[in-house]
Amino acid sequence: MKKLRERAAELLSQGVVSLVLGYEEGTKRPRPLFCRNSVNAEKLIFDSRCIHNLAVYITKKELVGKERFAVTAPISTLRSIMQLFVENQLNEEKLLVLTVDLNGELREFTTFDEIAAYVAQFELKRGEREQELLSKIEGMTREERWKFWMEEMSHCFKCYACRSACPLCYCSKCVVEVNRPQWINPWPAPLANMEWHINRAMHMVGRCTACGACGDACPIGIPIDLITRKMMEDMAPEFGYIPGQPAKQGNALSTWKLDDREQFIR
Amino acid sequence: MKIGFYPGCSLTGSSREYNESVVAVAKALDIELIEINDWNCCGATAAHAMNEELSLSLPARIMAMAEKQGLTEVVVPCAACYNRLKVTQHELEDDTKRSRVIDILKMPYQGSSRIINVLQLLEMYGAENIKAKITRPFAHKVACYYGCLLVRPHSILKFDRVEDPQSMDTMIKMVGGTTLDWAFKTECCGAGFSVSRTDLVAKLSGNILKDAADRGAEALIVACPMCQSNLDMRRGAINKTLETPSDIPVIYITQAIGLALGLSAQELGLKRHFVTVEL
Amino acid sequence: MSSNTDFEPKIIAFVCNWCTYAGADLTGTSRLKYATNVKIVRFPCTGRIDFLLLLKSFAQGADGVIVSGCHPNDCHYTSGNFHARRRWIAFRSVLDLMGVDIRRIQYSWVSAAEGSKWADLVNNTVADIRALGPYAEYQKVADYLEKEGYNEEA
Amino acid sequence: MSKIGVFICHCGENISATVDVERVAREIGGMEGVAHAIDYKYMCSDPGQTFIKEAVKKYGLDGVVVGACSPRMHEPTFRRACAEAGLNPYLCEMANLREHCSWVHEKSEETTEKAIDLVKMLVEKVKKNKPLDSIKVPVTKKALVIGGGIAGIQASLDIANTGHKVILVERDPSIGGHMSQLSETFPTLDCSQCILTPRMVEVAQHPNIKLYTYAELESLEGFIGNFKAKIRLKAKSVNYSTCTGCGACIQKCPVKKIPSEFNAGLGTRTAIYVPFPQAVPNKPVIDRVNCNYYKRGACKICEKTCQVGSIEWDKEDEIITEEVGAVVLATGFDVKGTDFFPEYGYGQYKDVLTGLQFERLASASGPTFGEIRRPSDGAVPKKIVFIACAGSRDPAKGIPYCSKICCMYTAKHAMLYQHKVHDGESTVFYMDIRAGGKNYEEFVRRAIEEDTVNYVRGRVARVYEKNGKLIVKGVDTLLGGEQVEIEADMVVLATAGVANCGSEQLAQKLHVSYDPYHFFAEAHPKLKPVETNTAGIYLAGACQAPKDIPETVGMASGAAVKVAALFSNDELVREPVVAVVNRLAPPLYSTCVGCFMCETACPYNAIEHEEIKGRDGSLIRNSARVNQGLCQGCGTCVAFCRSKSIDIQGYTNEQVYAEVMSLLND
Repeated sequence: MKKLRERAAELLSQGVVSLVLGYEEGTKRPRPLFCRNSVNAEKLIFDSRCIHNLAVYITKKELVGKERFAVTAPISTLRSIMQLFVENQLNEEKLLVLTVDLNGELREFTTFDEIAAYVAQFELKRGEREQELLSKIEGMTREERWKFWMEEMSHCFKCYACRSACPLCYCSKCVVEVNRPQWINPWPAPLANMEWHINRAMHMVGRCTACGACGDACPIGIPIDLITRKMMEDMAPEFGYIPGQPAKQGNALSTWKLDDREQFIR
Repeated sequence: MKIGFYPGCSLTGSSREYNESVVAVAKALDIELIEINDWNCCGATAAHAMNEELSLSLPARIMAMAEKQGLTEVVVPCAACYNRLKVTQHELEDDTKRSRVIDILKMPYQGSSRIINVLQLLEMYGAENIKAKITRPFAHKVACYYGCLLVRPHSILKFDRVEDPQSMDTMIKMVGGTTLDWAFKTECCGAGFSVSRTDLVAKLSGNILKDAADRGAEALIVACPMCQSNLDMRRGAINKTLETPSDIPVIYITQAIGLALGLSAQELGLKRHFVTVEL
Repeated sequence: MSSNTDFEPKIIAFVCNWCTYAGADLTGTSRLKYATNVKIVRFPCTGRIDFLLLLKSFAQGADGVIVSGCHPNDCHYTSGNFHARRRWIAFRSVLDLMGVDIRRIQYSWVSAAEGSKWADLVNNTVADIRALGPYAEYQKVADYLEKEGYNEEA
Repeated sequence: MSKIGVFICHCGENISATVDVERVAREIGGMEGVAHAIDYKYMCSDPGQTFIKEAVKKYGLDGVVVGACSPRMHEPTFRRACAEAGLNPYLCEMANLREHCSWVHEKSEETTEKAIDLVKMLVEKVKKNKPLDSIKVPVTKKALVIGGGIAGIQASLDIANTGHKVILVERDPSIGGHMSQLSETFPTLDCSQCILTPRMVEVAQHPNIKLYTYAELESLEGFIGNFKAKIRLKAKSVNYSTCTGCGACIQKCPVKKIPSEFNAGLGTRTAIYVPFPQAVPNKPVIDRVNCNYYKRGACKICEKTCQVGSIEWDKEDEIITEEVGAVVLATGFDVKGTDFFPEYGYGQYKDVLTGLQFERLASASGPTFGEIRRPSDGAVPKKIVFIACAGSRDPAKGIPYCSKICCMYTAKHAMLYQHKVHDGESTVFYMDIRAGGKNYEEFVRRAIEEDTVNYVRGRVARVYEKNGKLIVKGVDTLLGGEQVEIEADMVVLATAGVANCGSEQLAQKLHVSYDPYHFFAEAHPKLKPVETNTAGIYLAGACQAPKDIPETVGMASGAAVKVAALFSNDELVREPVVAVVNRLAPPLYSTCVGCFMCETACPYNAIEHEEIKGRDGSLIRNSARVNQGLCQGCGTCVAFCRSKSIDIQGYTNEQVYAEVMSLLND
């Protein structure tokens, strides 16, 4: 952590970057810190409590393309950054990625390939919470699943925090804001909620890296992160990619293989 | 090497020598045959033409019994039984038929056992062994006669070539024999009329024997009790239809292999034939 | 299930212009008969078929959906059907996870030469959906508040 | 509010017999936005079209829906009518009331209701239609003909004679195809070579035709008027610009036992060879698979023999690119070999031949110089059996169709045999005799009556060899099902005509459809027999289905006319069904965020990157843009776009959404 602060101060004072995006202590848990001078760099922290996915900020038009900046990224954020590279959203020249590895060493990355090589060491596994809930859902009948989600969705009041928290929801106009035609009604209602979440899952197929930010952001605790996570797990073997290892081979949904499964097609 | 074994009724009656030779050869090749417990008739006689449910339930019970015994592979030497079991297995891939039959049997049936004929058994588990154990090469020129039940219908059995099968020929060549390239390998011997129209049997079987004789066969090799009994037991009647009476013996493929392995005529049941076997 | 004898399912077919639409044309030219329950919406290619349209169909009261296009390798646009196939794999998976009844979406390949296959597909799907009954589960959700919203919009 | 005109067609009685068309028109007339709705006996007729034109003017219609047949049939007709009345043609849509409704349902309330729904659906769509302008693309006035058989030859000559350039690509070392292998041709018995070779020479000498033999199509990109063809010129190993075609190398080549393809395997050829004496071009190629030098690294006898030094050992395949505006597929057919028939001996009997092999035996240029002799021992067969429908019309063999030419050539074969072997006896086993065609039936009667060919109606169950004879066991179904057994010296199987090998792969390269038997599919079985579903690609000859020479030649000329018609304009007007990425006013510029999923999804590489820049030249964002020349309008990109920033004209999100909604909102 000391090394991180020193390096951040150095980067800022030397003018290598104009901003270091990191974490500082918050009231209950660490919160994002937009650090623009070396004095502030003293506030930077980096530990296992830093789960807020800062990748969500790096596609904002206020940042992208304007200045060179650094972002401190735990492994889940690194995955998001990789996916953003795959989707042509980042500029390698304007981005510096910092992380602290398992030995407490500071690591710096500037390219997709460097991040990929580092991330490849980490397997993406289910945590206890995910394991418990997903095995519960997997054990349900279809009708039970429908009831379960309808019950969960009935609490959703369409605050779109899930969308705001997700680093991959960077569209300038979301489909719910498209009104010719109005595919999905933007207000909360059972159908509109269901459609929104199915739509979100479909938009995330082959893209989601299971950072869990959407689930964390949900103010009423709907486990929506499990939907995209489960899709990632199920589709990876189907389409031949490694979960949590975005690769520059084109999006899973917009590519295809001759022998894709089709026994459900009559 | 253990393998399930369904003898069927022919092998315990009119074709005891087939049974004897299958068992003797299997023993010589270190294949342990495990007979299916409490097996029943396969329904090859009248059932398959008269009553569909019965025709499927009889073989299904045999296979269900085999599954119960944990037999993943079952050898069925009689071509008629082999045909019935294979066809039933195919028919019962249909869900409605399968559940109907399970309902009748009151026992589980998966259709998971693999049904093989004697030629497949020898091919898969005996070939190397046979080569190593030949003591007396079967140096004879013979005509391999497959009949109809072993290869037809091809879409279901998926065994060998339908018009000009080769598996028995390969086997005979392996034990030192030469085989005829002849035209009657799968022609009908008349077994369907075995009881009702013996005159037709004599004529049809006569055609087969004549072609084999014309081409200089020393023996006919078969793998079906029906073919064997028609060509052997009815030789008297057959010879009346032929210009030159024939004394060509008709032996089972297992007997031919057994001879090459040095088994005695007694062990192979060669004394039981009507036409004297001197090979 | 016995209560479903009077039930006439509403089914929408999303088909590509080159294979299935033409195949359905051939069904007509061959005068093969099929159930009236299915109405065809024409798309240039299965690749064009947006998954949201399938969702909207159920929301608006469809009991079943047919999605059909060219057989693999036969796509007029080379690979639209391959893209569609992948999208359907993912879509089925999402729906199944959410508990949506995926038996109500029948995918198929019907070529321009398969007029009789189209008739069979329609008849079989109508029979299947009739056996499943109306998709009340989804429509109940759709009706809640949504009607109000829709009226306001209109 | 929209002012839409709706026109319901009776199609004679085709629609009105099961659909209450008056009720459809009445109910649709009451729909919001519908200004005018009528029904009429034949909308596609002249008066029918006039109704539409007049209504457009009278009511100031801003949309038209015609409820009639399939849009695949008459959409162009009605759009043209609208255009003539001054309405943008893309504001006209068709509801398919015939193929998708009246023809597939019985007369009932439900049928009429379905018809109403179908029309409603299109009315709702039309409300969202936008006027579109056709896209004009330039046409490259050069044609590519694939296959140098009689179909390709005829098509090439016909196109070339209209003054346009033609590139003719042939897989084999010579053009000529199957026709060059034939002995005489039915029904006139004139020699095939005599009528074909002059045309082959004409192709070679035509100033407008560029001939590539020993070449294959590698890939085809682009679209009608603007194809880019990559052609693989296989290494001939002989320099054609210096080779004189003297043939000395062929004489000296030590590898002499290669079965000759031209003689259908009955004769042999050398490793350096010209397929047949009249070949065009009449210069050899080296078959590298069989050549001693390529196999073992030593020999080179041909090089020593060649006085002009034309042998090129290190020559490699060359790939050239040609820009063409149209393609004619004329890749022909193939016949099943005798090995396809277990019941006739799996091809193991030397004297069981295919019809094509018999052609070579009967041909004066064949391995026996036209004498009918048995391949096994060279004897003249005294008894010969012809088996028609060998494989054809046999669903169990996977060939349920009729191969069409066999009845005629079998009669010809039997006739030729009788002419050559006077004491010979010939029998034809047939299922039916199909002799439809000018002078065809007379020809078959002549075989039966004048040349005393014995026609037996029945199938042959088995052929086997015994004592040097072929025993043919069949049945005569006309004489009470009598079994027939013939001891023949030779058996000729009229084996089924099948799609040429590689046709499936070729179809996939060209994006044309093919039928279950891998014959290329025509765009319409009756009215568009030479077009494919892919614009700019046409069919000629037996690659579409087995057919005889006159029919092939007719079809080839038909395809040539289609090409000539295409080339008669400098520009081609294309449907504006293409994708568009939205562009908006600043500061948004476009809702496209440039994830470029559409780029990987597009089969035509039509998605381009565009940098949207501000007034100061700074980059605002990367967005996708569609190249309208390349876009073919599949719309796959549209369904992938998460922010709905890309849409396809003619099938926009608004249009299809309105259609689906209309079907369900009661």
